[in-house]
Amino acid sequence: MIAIDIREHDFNIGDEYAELCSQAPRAGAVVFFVGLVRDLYVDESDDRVDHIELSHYAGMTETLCESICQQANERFPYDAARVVHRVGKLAAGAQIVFVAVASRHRENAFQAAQYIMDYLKTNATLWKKEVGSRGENWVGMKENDQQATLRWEQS
Amino acid sequence: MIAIDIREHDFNIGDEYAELCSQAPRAGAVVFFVGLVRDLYVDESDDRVDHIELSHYAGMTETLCESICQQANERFPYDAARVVHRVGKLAAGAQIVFVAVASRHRENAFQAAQYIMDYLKTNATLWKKEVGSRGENWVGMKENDQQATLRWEQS
Amino acid sequence: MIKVLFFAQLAEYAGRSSCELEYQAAMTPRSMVKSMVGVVPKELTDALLHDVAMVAANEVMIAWDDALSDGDEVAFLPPFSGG
Amino acid sequence: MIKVLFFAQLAEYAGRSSCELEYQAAMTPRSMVKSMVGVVPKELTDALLHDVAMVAANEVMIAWDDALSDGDEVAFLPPFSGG
Repeated sequence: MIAIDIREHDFNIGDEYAELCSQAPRAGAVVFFVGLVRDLYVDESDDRVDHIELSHYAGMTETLCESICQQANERFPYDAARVVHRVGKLAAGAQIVFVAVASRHRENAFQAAQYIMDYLKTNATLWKKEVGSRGENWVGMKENDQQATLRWEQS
Repeated sequence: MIAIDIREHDFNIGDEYAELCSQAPRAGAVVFFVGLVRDLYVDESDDRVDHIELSHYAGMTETLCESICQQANERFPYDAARVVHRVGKLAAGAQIVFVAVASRHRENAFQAAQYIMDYLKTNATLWKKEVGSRGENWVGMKENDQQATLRWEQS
Repeated sequence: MIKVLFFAQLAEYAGRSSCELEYQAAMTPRSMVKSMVGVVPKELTDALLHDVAMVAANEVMIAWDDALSDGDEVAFLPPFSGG
Repeated sequence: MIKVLFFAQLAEYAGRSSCELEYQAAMTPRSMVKSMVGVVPKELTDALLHDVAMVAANEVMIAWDDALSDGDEVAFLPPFSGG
């Protein structure tokens, strides 16, 4: 059971957890990831990010996220997965993304959640612009995100 | 910032998440693990577990969990970690354990949360008795849990 | 007709997020962009021809020299940065 | 005096979760258990002498042949199964 939701409004962790569990009554392990807007630039200097603007290719993003979740399920079988990714203007500190996996065993839940997050960064039609003390800058793909994905392809 | 809570009463995921985030205002990544009481025995036969009874060595358990979290922080630096482990009688489907890590970067959050869970299984003074269609049985340490811990020592 | 979509910085360079082009025989994403040179802002064609954008046709990733069909929705995608 | 704690199946074998023993010179966890043979339920001493229980003194793990001190709290710990 895979559920993908790309949307503007915020998500509530308790509600998302309850929804995931209702889809996976036999699960023994749930792993979640929540990504938040950091107020730091990637070099962690004194400059500050005020907010980000996330845009995406509606339709294709959902298809790609679903496909990433299916690939994760083939390698690390799980009972249910849920991805919520926000788009639009998000202030520093706001929640951006929620990825959760419920599985019989914890190893698969951890691996599948990490796999989904890694591919979501490198293979989904989402784009982030940082707005802050350095002006407006589109964020490029990060090299360590590409390496994180490569790791799954080599293992 | 490490917080350990070994207790009988249930935990609320939304509240625990909020508490963790309040301890880690600069975090960009939060990973949680929730363990649930499965109604299956380890061999996944048709027999059913009705409930478990968890006992522990009060005082020593907290010290060991704190030490595990510190070791995780040395290998995978994070901003805050939180462990809640229930004891007493827990019905099938109930929440047993909550482990959450907030970090600047997602890789450390995933690794630290998994490290803490793996060691919590093998190195903390907690004991589980399964009560169900096979009577009452104390659960021994599982071989794959020991291997999960060994993996960290070899890497 | 081909519907063309631009995202992120490409949409800013283009000054719009989509446009429509007449379909031409043997059209590919690369030939389409070359035909835009001088017609659309230079930043856009420069970014498309020299940067690392990817291309999708009808929401499926394709190569820059794959043939397009009349009616395709072609999207130019800068490197992703979600999550 | 030595305070002795039993956990999980060991507490069930002992029929209690703790007891107190007179401290003896050069006492170790192993010598303590040997001195219990015939006094406490056989299941308990069998499990302690032949199984894989670990020992803590004052909440710190020690070896079966480490020396104990008067006043120690000694805990016998079956293999853990939390989480």
